Order: sequence, then structure tokens, then C-alpha cells
Amino acid sequence: MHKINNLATVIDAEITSNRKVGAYHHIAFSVGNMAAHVRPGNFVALSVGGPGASTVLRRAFAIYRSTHLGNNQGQIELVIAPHGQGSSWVASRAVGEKVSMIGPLGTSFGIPSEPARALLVGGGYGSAPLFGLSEVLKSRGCRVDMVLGASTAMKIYAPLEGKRSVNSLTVTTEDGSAGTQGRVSDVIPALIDENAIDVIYSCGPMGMLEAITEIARTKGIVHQCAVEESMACGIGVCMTCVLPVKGDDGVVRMLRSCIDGPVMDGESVQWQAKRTIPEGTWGGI
Amino acid sequence: MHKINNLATVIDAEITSNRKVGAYHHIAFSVGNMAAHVRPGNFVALSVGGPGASTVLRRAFAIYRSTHLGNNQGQIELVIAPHGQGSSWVASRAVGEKVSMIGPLGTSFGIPSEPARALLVGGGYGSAPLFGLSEVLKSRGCRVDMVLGASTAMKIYAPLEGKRSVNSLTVTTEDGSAGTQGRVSDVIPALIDENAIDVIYSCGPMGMLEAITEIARTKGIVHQCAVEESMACGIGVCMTCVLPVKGDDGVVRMLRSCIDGPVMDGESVQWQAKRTIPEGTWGGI
Amino acid sequence: MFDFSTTLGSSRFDNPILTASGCAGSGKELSQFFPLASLGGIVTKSIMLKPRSGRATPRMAETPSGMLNSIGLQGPGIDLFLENDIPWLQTQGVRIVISIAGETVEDYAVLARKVRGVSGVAALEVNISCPNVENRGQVFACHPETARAAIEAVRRNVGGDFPIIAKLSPDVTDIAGIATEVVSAGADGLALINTVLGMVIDTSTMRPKLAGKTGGLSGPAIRPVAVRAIYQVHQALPHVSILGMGGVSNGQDALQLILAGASAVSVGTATFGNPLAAVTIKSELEAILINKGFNSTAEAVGYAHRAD
Amino acid sequence: MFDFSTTLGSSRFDNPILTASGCAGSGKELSQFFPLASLGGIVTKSIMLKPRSGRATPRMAETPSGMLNSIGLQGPGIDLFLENDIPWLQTQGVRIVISIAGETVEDYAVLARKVRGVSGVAALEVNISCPNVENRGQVFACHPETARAAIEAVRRNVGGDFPIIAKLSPDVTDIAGIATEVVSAGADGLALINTVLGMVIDTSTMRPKLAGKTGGLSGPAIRPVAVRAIYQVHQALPHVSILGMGGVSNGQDALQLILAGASAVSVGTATFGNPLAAVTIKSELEAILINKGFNSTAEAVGYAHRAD
Ligand SMILES: Cc1cc2nc3c(=O)[nH]c(=O)nc-3n(C[C@H](O)[C@H](O)[C@H](O)COP(=O)(O)OP(=O)(O)OC[C@H]3O[C@@H](n4cnc5c(N)ncnc54)[C@H](O)[C@@H]3O)c2cc1C
Ligand SMILES: Cc1cc2nc3c(=O)[nH]c(=O)nc-3n(C[C@H](O)[C@H](O)[C@H](O)COP(=O)(O)OP(=O)(O)OC[C@H]3O[C@@H](n4cnc5c(N)ncnc54)[C@H](O)[C@@H]3O)c2cc1C
Ligand SMILES: Cc1cc2nc3c(=O)[nH]c(=O)nc-3n(C[C@H](O)[C@H](O)[C@H](O)COP(=O)(O)O)c2cc1C
Ligand SMILES: Cc1cc2nc3c(=O)[nH]c(=O)nc-3n(C[C@H](O)[C@H](O)[C@H](O)COP(=O)(O)O)c2cc1C
Ligand code: FES
Ligand code: FES
Repeated sequence: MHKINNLATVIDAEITSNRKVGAYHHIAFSVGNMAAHVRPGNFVALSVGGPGASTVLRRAFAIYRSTHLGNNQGQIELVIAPHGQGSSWVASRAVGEKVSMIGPLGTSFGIPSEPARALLVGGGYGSAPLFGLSEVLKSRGCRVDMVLGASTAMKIYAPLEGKRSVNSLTVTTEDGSAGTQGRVSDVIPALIDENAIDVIYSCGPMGMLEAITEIARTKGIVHQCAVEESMACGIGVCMTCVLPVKGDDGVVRMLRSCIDGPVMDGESVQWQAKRTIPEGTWGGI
Repeated sequence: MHKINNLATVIDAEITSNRKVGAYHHIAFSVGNMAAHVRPGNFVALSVGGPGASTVLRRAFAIYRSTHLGNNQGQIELVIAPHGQGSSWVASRAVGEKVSMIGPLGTSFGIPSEPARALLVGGGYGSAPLFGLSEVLKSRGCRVDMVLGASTAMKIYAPLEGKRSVNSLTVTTEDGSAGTQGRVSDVIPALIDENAIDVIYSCGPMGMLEAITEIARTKGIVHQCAVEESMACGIGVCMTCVLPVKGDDGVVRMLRSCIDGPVMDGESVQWQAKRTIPEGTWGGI
Repeated sequence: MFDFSTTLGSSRFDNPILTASGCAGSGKELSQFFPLASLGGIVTKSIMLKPRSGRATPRMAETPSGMLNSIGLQGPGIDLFLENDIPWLQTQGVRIVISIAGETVEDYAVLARKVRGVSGVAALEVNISCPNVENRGQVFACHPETARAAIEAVRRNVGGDFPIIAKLSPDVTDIAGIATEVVSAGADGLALINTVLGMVIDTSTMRPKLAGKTGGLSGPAIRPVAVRAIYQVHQALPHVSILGMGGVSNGQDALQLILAGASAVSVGTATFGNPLAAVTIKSELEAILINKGFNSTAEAVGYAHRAD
Repeated sequence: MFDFSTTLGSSRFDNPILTASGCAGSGKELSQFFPLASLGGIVTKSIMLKPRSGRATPRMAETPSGMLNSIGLQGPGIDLFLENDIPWLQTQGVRIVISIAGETVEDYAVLARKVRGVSGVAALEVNISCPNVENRGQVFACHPETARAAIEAVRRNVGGDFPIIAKLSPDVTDIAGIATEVVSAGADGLALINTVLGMVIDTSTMRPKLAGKTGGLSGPAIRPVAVRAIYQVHQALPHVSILGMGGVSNGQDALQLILAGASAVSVGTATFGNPLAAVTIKSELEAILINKGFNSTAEAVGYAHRAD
């Protein structure tokens, strides 16, 4: 993984398009120079609710795509699932409205120095950052296979141009309304073998990332995942977004997912910790 | 004064027009049957801020005009000064949006049983409820003279149709940008004498109402005023909006201005109390 | 069949949503918007021995997701209240909880005697968040001894089986300690929480906005404080019924308080924003409880304390 | 010329806006958005004797106009902190206030000794809202004796002229009493207020949302509590400087705290919503003070207490 993107700025980003796509809203923002610094896996933090809102915290959203045309003309696109107060507010903004945006934030996916065979796995809106990643990987000569999973067809986010950028696309839904019925973890082992995968990139619910980590460990391949912990600030100052991660020295530390993540090495994350501090964690009691 | 209007209902009122007029917004709402029950001096209480707002209380607005066309087709018009969070939010609503409205609330101006000579005095947006009152008075054969005052011309609310409904209109502004330079209280004594006024109706800042009360007392004429105390509920359940008022029995009581007002007998209000409980008040200590 | 009813001490209520003291007038004002009998009960505004003007205005200031009030217990006094307000409420078919407030321990005793005989009263809520004039104006609820003295006075005078609910202030170091004290003094239930002491300074006048300087903070802003207080007290005294309140404005909020340990929930400030708040919250809560598979309100009370 | 500077104890700050402990990381993270030296000072995250993992996640829950946190004082421990974080801050030209937190009175003593010699430190903020492991985990700040003991230990070990600011918890019956106690124990100033204890119950899991169950409530929701606490303490101890905090998100909010009696203001939760909050608040406050005709920050401190 690449280290934290420290070119983040705070801007008022104007919405240039807002389209409903399945269960999601695909929203484009005019962001000036911010787009120039985006790397795949980075995220932005948006203010929600407008003036006088009772929501005091930002919401993090993975960057789906960023386009920089030079001359301060950049665009960042997000894929938003209207869920609670914050995301629903963003999803219902009209073209022309401005939203306060901080970005680009966090670590990005590491790109192999040699052409490799990559499997990209996305759950729900977790597919968003994978298309930009896919483009970069392809441009470096990698083979890219993709698996997208969700509970139901409406929650599979796979735009046409995205599909075109991958060598193969496998879809799974829990209700069988699109692709194979089941979960992404049901189809990944076979895909790894068939395509002689070297590295897995993933983004989605924590349970999915945990399952993929287990598969990657069994198969002995590298797994980079973008985690999603509840974040109050997104910029590393509050310490709410931590999770236990084993370092190269073998010591487990509580790391901030907004600064040491969201992209992390799957195997180093201590998934089993759930609502506990794993025994032996640095500074634990 | 007439007693509290107990036909109040809670509705979602759709905005049918929103025009900027001087310093104010003139906003019309489609209100169904609510309009049928409005009497001059009544007010409505609007929710402000929309879902997720940090403002938990309603804001009261005097009814400028209500029109009932039968068949559940009614309209209520308000004149709103964008001041703080709540009023600015209402003023910036677009046609077609809905706002939760409770009304009609409060007491209304008492109409003389015999044709009388009335002076209507409004300060700032306080002119709003006077035009509806003027129409009723005229329809009962009263003569209506009107004085409107404000700090500056932009804050005089006097629409054309309103002006037409009165026999004479005097304007005062503190900066002299319209009408006579000065305050309403500077011109009222002469107008009372000239027009042999029997009754004064007023609405505006508390300081103005106090000054008019003094004039009315000196001249020995009746003065009904619509007071404006800070209201949390508008429906009589919170006791925040009280002010000390002397009853017919000579006893001063803390009365709710949302239920025993906003229209009150000027002379009975203990204006001098300011941030105190006047000595001798019922239950005082 | 889902059983929505609940109990506070020995009193049963058809459903667990009540009004909060001081936030529903005399009941009459709200009855214009919905039949009072559709609520679990009406808690009346705290009534004192004598007529009381309350504090000077301004009495309120809006704050982020809340408000301050300093009404100062304005009211007609117990005699006029029993003469004018109670008879009307008795005709409404609604369970009545009378809230009383005193300035001395003796006040509480006298109030209890006056209320004892009134028919149709489901419980007595004893507001002890009042300044004790015999003790430098310190609030009864803030010290174990004075809290105990007030409740003992009520218990002695009201008779053995009449449900007493002691309403506590959150402005204390150890609310579970105060709760334990008043329960041992004879309270059957606890009302949690009264408002949190706050102040707003008006930046134009550069003085406290309220004439009384400080006021009580209520509304959604204090909901996390209410949930915490209810959770702590339920943990300490799992068998004592709690009437919860503080920032409840929808069914999910009411559920939070119930899961923390409240057997019933009072709706206060939310009524100012929406006169129909209490009935709406009642319907929402019922739907949520059924949807989650509870068979009764009782099953949900304190459910957040269950072992893993 | 308007004098924006202020003092806390014997320390002078160019302007009265500081960060709040635990809300500005190590300073480095914020310096990406503005030069730290533009603030009156940086208050560092409370540091303990040993490295500390903090609490398990979830550690936060958003609440109406606020949030709960239960970080549990995660940090590298005093030695690594002095080795890694302080040297960088010293290069930034910003006044540094080090916040320390202990689990025992002895911890506070040792921390004070370790910090004593550090150059460029303007003051020590002593966070006593920590569980006292020697006394059933009761929070130091909640009892006069333990609050006094912690501050005395710091004063004894830090030397006579180093400004000590005791940070108090609002979760007490009598905050002015605690303030009086810690001042007599050697505190030069008071930081008011730490977070208010709260809880959110997740209505899907039907358990407390935070892994640590309770958490500290911060943000605009608690501002009225902060203003009240500052007002009460300034009234009781008009000559003791107060570093105010609690829900400040714009210049008007900061002014409220200053009028109530704060000589300087820390910005916490607002930074999470806007990394530039503190500098923006600083500019707004300066403009407001000038506009109102004050000649200095000092003139405005406690101005809401003036006689009519
Ligand atoms: C790195 C990162 C990338 C994300 N990318 C996307 C994306 O591309 N598209 C998208 O739709 N959403 C994304 N999310 C989730 C998004 O930030 C919001 O958490 C989500 O939209 C719910 O917020 P809400 O206000 O609608 O819901 P609410 O439930 O009202 O949120 C309440 C609070 O809880 C927090 N919260 C609750 N659950 C979670 C959770 N599982 N993860 C994080 N925070 C939580 C929120 O931050 C918020 O403060 C991402 C989150 C993170 C951390
Ligand atoms: C009976 C009545 C009739 C009114 N009629 C009109 C009208 O026709 N047009 C109009 O523009 N405004 C009217 N107002 C004032 C209006 O209700 C709001 O108080 C005003 O718009 C300011 O609210 P805000 O949210 O914009 O400002 P904010 O200052 O943000 O309001 C904050 C809080 O303070 C209260 N408040 C502060 N000052 C006052 C005050 N002087 N009077 C009442 N409440 C106060 C508000 O209710 C609110 O809760 C009327 C008020 C009352 C009581
Ligand atoms: C305007 C107002 C008046 C109140 N009056 C009383 C009262 O007389 N007696 C009492 O015990 N509590 C009183 N309270 C406190 C409420 O009953 C309730 O405990 C508190 O407001 C928290 O609930 P809420 O957030 O739902 O309003 C009052 C609260 C408000 C806002
Ligand atoms: C995430 C978070 C972490 C905090 N950590 C500390 C801390 O380590 N030490 C401390 O004294 N206060 C800590 N606080 C309290 C703040 O310094 C401040 O007193 C409180 O949040 C009120 O200010 P605010 O409303 O501006 O945030 C923390 C607050 C938050 C929100
Ligand atoms: S979200 Fe604040 S440190 Fe990561
Ligand atoms: S505004 Fe609530 S009683 Fe009048």
C-alpha cells in the first residue's frame, strides 16, 4: 500500500451530475486540482446536512473515478448508497449545489512493479474504487479479473465502461437475482486457480474482507483490502477509526483506518478482534 | 380581543409563491380548510430546518392574509423577515416545497360592534396582520387610518392592495428614507386628534407597543396590540411565552402570549416588567 | 398478541408513552390535537403548594438540538389545580400521573396528603429537582439526604400502596447512588431524567439570555445523557421501574430508553416541535417492538443489558 | 490597537484559540491544512505513563448536534511522546500545552517530573477525568479529595512557577466546589469542560453502540453545559484563568465562553467537521471582539457577569 495522501485540501465541490443507478446514486463533483492527486483507493470526506444540520461529522466515500483535465479542471465521481441521514442527504443534492469535500484522503492500492494477474473483489458499493484501480493495473500490463457481489441485483454497481476495463467479470447475488447465487467467497477460490491470480484487491463489508483474507491466506497470495471503519474526522486527529493491525515486527497496534488505511494488507488486520482489543496488542491491558 | 382559536390543526402546507418584497419575503401557502378559521391577529407556527435540523422549535408568524375559496381550497400568506436560522430557512424555500404548519393560533383583534374610527399601527413586518384587519373593519363601516414605521424604507411592508384598503397611510422611517423621519409614536398623537380615533390596533416590536400604550392611555382610548414574546410551542403547553398582564380583577398574572395573546389589551400589559416579575404578581415571591 | 401495556410500580398503563411534566400544559391544550386517552398517561405540570408566578421572561433559549427553559414552576397551586384541572382530566379516560414539587420537606408532606384521596390518579411523580429553601436553595435531588427526606415525607403521607415515582436530576456525581437512596426511602419508581443545567449567553446583549440566568437543557441534545442514566440506574436497581425521558422524538429514541431499562417513556420537548409527537411516537414504537419480535413491552425493558 | 493576546496563569498566548486535547492528533495531521502557529496554542492528546491501546471499537457514535467517543486514551506513553511528537511541535513555532492523564496519583507525579524540563511548553493541562485504578475506577475529577490529590502531586513535582491547568469533568454535583479544591491544591487555571458521560443504544443490535458502552458527549449539544460551568466557576473564582471548551464551532460560540469567564477557548469536535475550524473561529472571534468595541480579549473575559 502507498502511504497517506498528504495533498488533501478542503473545497466546496459543485455537483455536476447526479444519476440514480440501481440502488445507488452516481454523483460527479467539480473539484479543481483535487482530482490531480487522487490514487485508486483514496476517499473523500463530505459534510452532510447543510447549514443548521444536527449532524456534526463528515461521511467518508470511496472515490469511484477522478478525471483531471489540467488547468484546474478536475472531476471526482462517487457512488453513494442512500442509507442513513448523511448519505441520503448527499444523494438528494441537485446539480449546481455545493458540498464541502476534503480529499484525497488515506492510503491507496499498491500497484505491482511487474505485470501481474489481479483479482478485484467488490461488495455492494465497494466496487466503486476498483474500476479506477483496474484502469491503472491494465495500463501497467496486468490481467484483471473482477468479482462483484451483493445481496441483490440492484446493489451490483458495474457500469458499462467499468465492465469493459476488465478481462472477466463474475457477479454473485445472495438472492440469485443476477449472476451466481451466493457470496463472492463462493466463487473466488476457483477464479484464483483458473486465472493463476497473484494478488487480490478488495473493497466491501468487513465480513467479506475477512472471508477473502482467509482464502488468500490458504492460497498463499497477497491481499490488499480497503476497510470501512466508522470515522469521525477522516484526517487522523480523532482516533475513532482504529483497528488492530499486526506490523512487520509482529506487534499488533491499533492503527487509524483513515491514515494507515483504508487500504491495508488483509493478512495483517486482526479481523477476529470484533469489539475487543486482541490480547498482546501494544499498550493493551 | 376574541378568545383563542381552538380550531387549530397541523398540516403540511405547500408553498405556492415566494416573492421578495423589500427586506421581506411574501410567501403563500396552500392550506386547505385551515384558511376558513383564520381571524385577523391569528398566527401560525412553522417547523424550520427540515429533517435532520438542529432547530427543534417552531417559529411563529403572523398571518398576513387568508383566503378561503371553499371546497378545501384555502391559502394563507405570511410576511417573513429573514433574520436568524429559522426565518432564513423559511424565506429560502422554493415553490412546491412543503412546510409543517400549525394554525390558526392565538387570539384575534376584537371588532367594534358599531362602526368606529380606527388607527392601525405597524412596525416592520408587524404591518402584516393589519391589512386583513383593515378589510374586516372597512366591511363593518369603520374608518381606517394606518401608520407604518420601520428603521428604513426597505422594511416598510405596504403592498398596493393593502394601501388601497385604508383611508390614509402615514409612513415613518428612522433614517428618513421614506415618509416622515422618526418613529410611529411621533406621528400618532396628531393623527388621533385629526381623525378623532376611537381605537388603536397595533403590531410590532414590544418597545413600540409600550410607547403606543402610553399614548393611548393619555388620550383615553382603547388599544389592542399583538405582542411578540419568544415562543417554544405556540400552543399553550410550555409556559415560555408569558408576560405579566393585569386582569379585570386588578390582579397581575403571567399569561401565555400564544393563548391569551398575541392580541391583548395594551393597557393591561405590564410593559415595565422587563426581565422581572412585577411586584404583587399573582404567585410572585 | 402483542402486549403493549406496561407498569410503573403497581400501576398499569395501556401503553408506555406518557407526556413529560411541564410539557403538556394542563392536558386540555393538547386534547385539541388528539384524544388524550390514546396515550399511556398524562403527567401533569409539577404543582406546588401555593400559586406561583414562575420566573421572569425570557424563559427560553433554543440550543443545538435542544432548548433551555426556566419556567420556575409557574402554576395555580395545589388547591386550584385539584379544583379546576383534575376534574377535567378525569373525564378524558386517560391515566393521570400528578407531579408535585416543594420548597421544603413539609411542602412535600402536605402536597402528598392533598393528592392522596384524588380518584383516577395512577401515580405520583415527585419532582425533587427543586431548590430547597431551607438549605441555601440547594436542589433536593442533588444530595442523598435531602432527596431521601423529600421522598420519605411523601411516602409517609400518601399511604403504603400508592405508586411514588421520584424524578431525579442528572446533575449529580452519582445518580445510581441517589436512586438507591430514594428507593430505600419509599419510592416505587424513578423518573429519569430531569433537565441538565445550562446557560446561553446572548452575544448581542452580552448577558445570560434567560432572565433567570441558568435554565434546564432538554431535547435530543441530552438523549445520550438520559440513556446513560437509565442504563446505570437499571443496572444498579434492576427491579425498580423507570419512567424514562430526555430527547425522545421518535419511536427509535423511545426504544433506546426502553432497552436501557425504562418501563415507560415521557415525551417532553418533542411536543413543542410537533403537538402530535407523543401519539406518533407511540405508534412508531409499537410497530418497531412488534417488528423486532417482542411479545410485550416488558420483554424489551432493559434488553440492552442481556449477556452475550 | 486591539490586543488579541491572552494569559492562562503566567503563560501568554498570542490569541485565545487553542485546539482541544484529543481532537488535534499530534498536531502534524492538522498542519497539512494550516500553519499551527496561527493558533494561540496546541493542546496535545492526553498522554499516559505507558503505551496504551485505548478501547476497542466502535469508539464513536454520532448524536444530535454532538458525538460520543470512547477512545480510552490511546497513545504511545510519555517517553515516546517526548521523543517523537514534542520535537516536531517545537519546530512549528506554536505554543504547546501538554495534557497528561494518570491512573494513580503516583502516575501524575511521574508524568509531571518527565514534562518539567521540556522546553517550549506553555502549560500543563492535567486531565483528571480518568478512572482511578486505586479507587474502584472512580474518576479523579468526580471527588474533591482525589481531584486534589492528583493536582497536588503534579504541583509538587513540576516546580513552583510552571502553569498547571486542571481539566474538570462536568459530571459532578458541584463543579465550583471541585474547582475551588484543585485551585487550593496548586492549579493556576482550570480547563472546563471535559465530555459529558453518555450512551447510545444501537437499535439494530439492541446493545450499547460503543464497545466501551458509555462514552463522552461533545459538540454543540453540550455548549450550554460548558457556558454554565464556566459561568459558575468564574463567579466562584474570578481570579483563576479558565480555558473553556465544549461545542464551540464558530466565533459567536467562542465569545459566549469568553463572556462567561474563559480567558481562552479550545476547539475540539468542530475540527472533525472542518479541519480549518480553529483558525476560522479565531478570525471570526477577532472580528467580533473588535466590532463590539473591546480593546483586548481580557476586557471581554467574564463580561457577562457585569452589574447592570
Ligand atoms: C473509507 C470509507 C469509504 C466509504 N465509501 C463509501 C462509498 O463509496 N459509498 C457509500 O455509500 N458509503 C461509503 N462509506 C460509508 C459512508 O461513509 C457512511 O458511513 C454511510 O453512508 C452511512 O452514513 P449515513 O449518514 O447515511 O448513516 P448513519 O447511520 O446515519 O451514520 C451515522 C454515523 O455512523 C457512522 N457509521 C455507521 N456505520 C458505519 C460504517 N459501517 N462505516 C462507517 N461509518 C459508519 C457514520 O460515519 C456516521 O457518523 C464509506 C465509509 C468509509 C469509512
Ligand atoms: C406571535 C408572533 C408573530 C410573529 N410574526 C412574525 C412575522 O409575521 N414575520 C416575521 O418575520 N417574524 C415574525 N415573528 C418572529 C419569528 O417567530 C421569529 O422569532 C423570527 O423570525 C426569528 O427567528 P429565527 O429562527 O430566524 O431567529 P433565531 O434568532 O435563530 O431564533 C432563535 C430562537 O429565539 C426565539 N426568538 C428570539 N427572539 C425572538 C423574538 N423577538 N420573538 C419571538 N421569538 C424570538 C425564536 O423563536 C427561536 O426559538 C413572530 C413571532 C411571534 C411570537
Ligand atoms: C418547558 C419545560 C417545562 C418543564 N417543566 C417541568 C416540571 O414542571 N416538572 C418536571 O418534573 N419537569 C419539567 N420539565 C422537564 C421535563 O419533564 C423532562 O424531564 C425534560 O424536559 C427531558 O425530556 P425532553 O427532552 O423530552 O423534554 C420541563 C421541561 C421543559 C422543556
Ligand atoms: C475524540 C475525542 C477525544 C478526546 N480526547 C481527550 C483527551 O485525550 N484528553 C482530554 O482532556 N480531553 C479529551 N477530549 C475532550 C475534549 O478535549 C473536549 O474537552 C471536549 O470534547 C469538549 O469540547 P468540544 O465540544 O469542542 O469537542 C476528547 C474529545 C473527543 C471528541
Ligand atoms: S477518522 Fe479520525 S482519526 Fe481516523
Ligand atoms: S409558546 Fe408554549 S405556552 Fe406559549
